[in-house]
Amino acid sequence: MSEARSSEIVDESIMHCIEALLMAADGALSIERLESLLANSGEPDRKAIRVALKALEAHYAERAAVLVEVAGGWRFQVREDYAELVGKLWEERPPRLSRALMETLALICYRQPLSRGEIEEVRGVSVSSSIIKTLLEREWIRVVGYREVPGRPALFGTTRQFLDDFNVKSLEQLPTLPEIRDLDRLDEAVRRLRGETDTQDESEENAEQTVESAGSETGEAPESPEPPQSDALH
Amino acid sequence: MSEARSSEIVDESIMHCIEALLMAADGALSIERLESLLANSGEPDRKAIRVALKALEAHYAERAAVLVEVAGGWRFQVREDYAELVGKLWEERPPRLSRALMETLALICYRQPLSRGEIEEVRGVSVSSSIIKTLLEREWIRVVGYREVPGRPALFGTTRQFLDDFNVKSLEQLPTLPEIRDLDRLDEAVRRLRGETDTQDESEENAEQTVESAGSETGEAPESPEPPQSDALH
Amino acid sequence: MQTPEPLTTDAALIRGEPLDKFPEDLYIPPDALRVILETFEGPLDLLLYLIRRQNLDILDIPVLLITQQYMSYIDAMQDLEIELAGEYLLMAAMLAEIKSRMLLPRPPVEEEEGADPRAELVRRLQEYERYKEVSENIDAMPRVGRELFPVQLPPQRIDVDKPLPQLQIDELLLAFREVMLRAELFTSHHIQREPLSVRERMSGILERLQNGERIAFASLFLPAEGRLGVVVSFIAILELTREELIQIDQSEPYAAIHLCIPGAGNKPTLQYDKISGDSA
Repeated sequence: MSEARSSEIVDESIMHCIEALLMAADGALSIERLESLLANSGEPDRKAIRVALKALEAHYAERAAVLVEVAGGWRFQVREDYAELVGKLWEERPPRLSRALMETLALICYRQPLSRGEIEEVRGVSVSSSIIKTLLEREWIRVVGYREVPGRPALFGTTRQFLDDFNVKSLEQLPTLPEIRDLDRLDEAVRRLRGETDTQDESEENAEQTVESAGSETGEAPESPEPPQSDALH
Repeated sequence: MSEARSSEIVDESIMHCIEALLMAADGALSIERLESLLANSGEPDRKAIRVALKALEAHYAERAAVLVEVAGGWRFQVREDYAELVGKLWEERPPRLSRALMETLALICYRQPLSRGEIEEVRGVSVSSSIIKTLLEREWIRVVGYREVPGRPALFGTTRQFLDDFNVKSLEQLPTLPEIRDLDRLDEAVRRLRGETDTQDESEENAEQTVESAGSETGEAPESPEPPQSDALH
Repeated sequence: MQTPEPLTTDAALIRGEPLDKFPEDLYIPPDALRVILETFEGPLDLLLYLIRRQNLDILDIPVLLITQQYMSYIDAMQDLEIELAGEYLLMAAMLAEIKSRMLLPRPPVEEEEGADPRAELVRRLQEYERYKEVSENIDAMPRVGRELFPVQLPPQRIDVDKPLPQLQIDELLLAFREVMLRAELFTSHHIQREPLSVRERMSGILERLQNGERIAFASLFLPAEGRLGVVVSFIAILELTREELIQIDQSEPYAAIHLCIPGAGNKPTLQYDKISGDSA
C-alpha cells in the first residue's frame, strides 16, 4: 500500500505545526480540520497528516501528555496516571468558565427560546457541543422544544436552577437591554441584584493599605492579581 | 556550588509530575506552588524542582510548545512562531486594544501607584470608566490603595497577571520609558521662552494653511492615526 | 512652505480605500476626514501630530502657526459634529492665551516662575509623547491571546470532585453586553422593547406543548397572575406564533382556541442526546 510507504517519511515541519495546533486547541481537531488549517503551512494531504500524527503519538508515548484519538478527532490530554495530582490543581481553585460559555448562557437567558444555530449566528462563531453539554449538566439551561424546520434543532431556555444559582427570583429582575448597554446603569443594576446599597463602604475597608507600602517602583508585581471583589465593576 | 552538583541528577518521575501539572494548569505555576502540589509525589525540594524544570525546558526547547518562565512562575505555551497558524483556530481575532487603553496602561506601569486624575493630567484628556474597567477585568491593573486627599481617589498598580500576559518576569523587562529628549535643550528653551519674545513672522505666512490642505497630507499621517485592524495578529 | 510629502502605498486606509486615491488638491470626503479626526486621543495628541507632521521641534514650536492649524482642526471636528471633549477647547483657550502674550509687549520681569504657559505646554507635550511612545512599544510586545497561546490540556481522568466553577451575575451580564455590542444588536428595536418575562414565558409555554398535546388557549392565562401576567402570556403566544414555534387552531368561529406545536401528532419527545450527538 502506498500509505505504508509514505508513513516512513515524516515531515517535521508539518508535525510541529500539528503539535502547535493540538496544544492550543480547546477540543479535538479532526483530520479534515487540520487539513484546512494547514492549507497555508505546507498544504499536507490527509495521508501526510496521519503520518505526522502517528509520529507525534510516538513521541509523546513516554511523556505526561498523551495524544489520543477521540470521536471528534485528535487531542492532547494529560495522562490518566496523573489524575490525582492534577486534581489538586482544581481542589484549590475552581476552573474558570470560558467566555464562550458565558456568552452562550447570556444569549439563552435573554433571547430564549433559541437554538444553537441562532446562538452561533449572533456570536459569529460556532458553539461547541461541550458548552451546551456543560450548561445542560449544570442545569442552567433546558430543552424547551424544537424548531419545526429540517433538522429540528433543539430550543433552549433557562431553568429555575439558573435563577437560584444567580440568586434572582425571576428573569424580570435582570437588567434590561438599555441598562446593559450603559455601563454606569449596568453597575447600578448589578449592585441592586447583589442587594448592595453602597459598595463604597466595603472598599473603604480595603483601603487601609497605604500609598507607601504600595509604592512599587520595585519591579515586583504585587502578590495577588485579583482586584478586591468590590472593585470588579468600578 | 551544591546546586551545580544536584543539577546533574534529574528525578524523572518528578519531572513528569511537573510536566503533567504545567500542561493541565490554567496559568503559570510558581516553584512554591509546585512544591506544595508535589508534597505527596516524592516531596521534592525547590532545588529538585528547579532542576526538573531546567530538564523540561531543554526537552521542549525544540518542540512546538515551549516551557517559559514569567512573573507568576512557569508555563507551557505554543512557540510564537506558530502564532499566525494557531490564531486560525478561532474565527474571531482578538480585539485590538485602543490607544487610549494602552496609554493608560503604560502610565500605570511606569508611574504606579497613580490615580485616574494623574493619568488624565498626563494624557490631557479624561480617561473613560470603561477603560479602567476593562483593565481591572483583565486583571492587568488593581487598586493598590487610595490617595489621602479629598475624594480619596483609588491608586492603580499593575498585577502579576499583566506581567504574565505580556510574557515577562518583571516590570524591568518592559520596554524602557524614553528619556525626555534633550533635557539640557529643554531647560534652555524654557529659559529662552521665559526671557524673550520670538518673532513669528515667518510662521505667520505659513499659517494660512487650512484643514483641507492639512487633511490631504494625511497620507503620511499614520504615525498617530493607525489604520484600523492592522496588526491584530502580528 | 509646506509641500505635501509623496504619498506612499502604505498610506493609511480609510474605510478600506487607500488615501492616496485622493488627488492632493481635492477636498477629503467628510467621512474620511471624520475617521482621521476621530483618531486623536485628545488635544496633546493632536498638537503632537501637527508638530511631528511638519517635522517641527517641540522645543521651538511656532505657536502662531500651530495655534491656527489646531483651531482649523477643531473647527473641522465641530463641523462634522464630532463630540469634542472639553479638553480640546481648554487647549484652544490656552493656545489663544499664549498667542496673545506673544503679541503683547513683554510684562515686567517679575513674572512668577513657571507661569509661562508655553513652557508648560512644551513640558506636557514631551511628557505625553514619552508615554505615547512606550505604549506603542508595549502594544507591540507579544501577548497572551494574540501571539501567545498557553497550553492547557484537559486531564484524561480526574480524581477529585471538581468544584463547580462559579459564575457571578456581573460576569454573565458583561459577557452578554460584549456579545450584543459585537453583533450590534443593541440597535434592534425589536429586542429592546421585549420584556424578559415574555422570553421566560415563551420557554414555559413551548415546553408545555412538547408532549404533542393541544392546549386550550384560555388555560394559559392564570387569573392569579393578574393583568400583567395575562399580557405577558399573550405577548409570549404571539411571539411564539410569529416565530412559527407553535400554531393556533380554531376549528370554527367562536370555538375554543387551541395551541400546539406545528405538525403536532408526530409525538416528539425530549431528546437530550440529540444535542450532544450533533457535534460539528
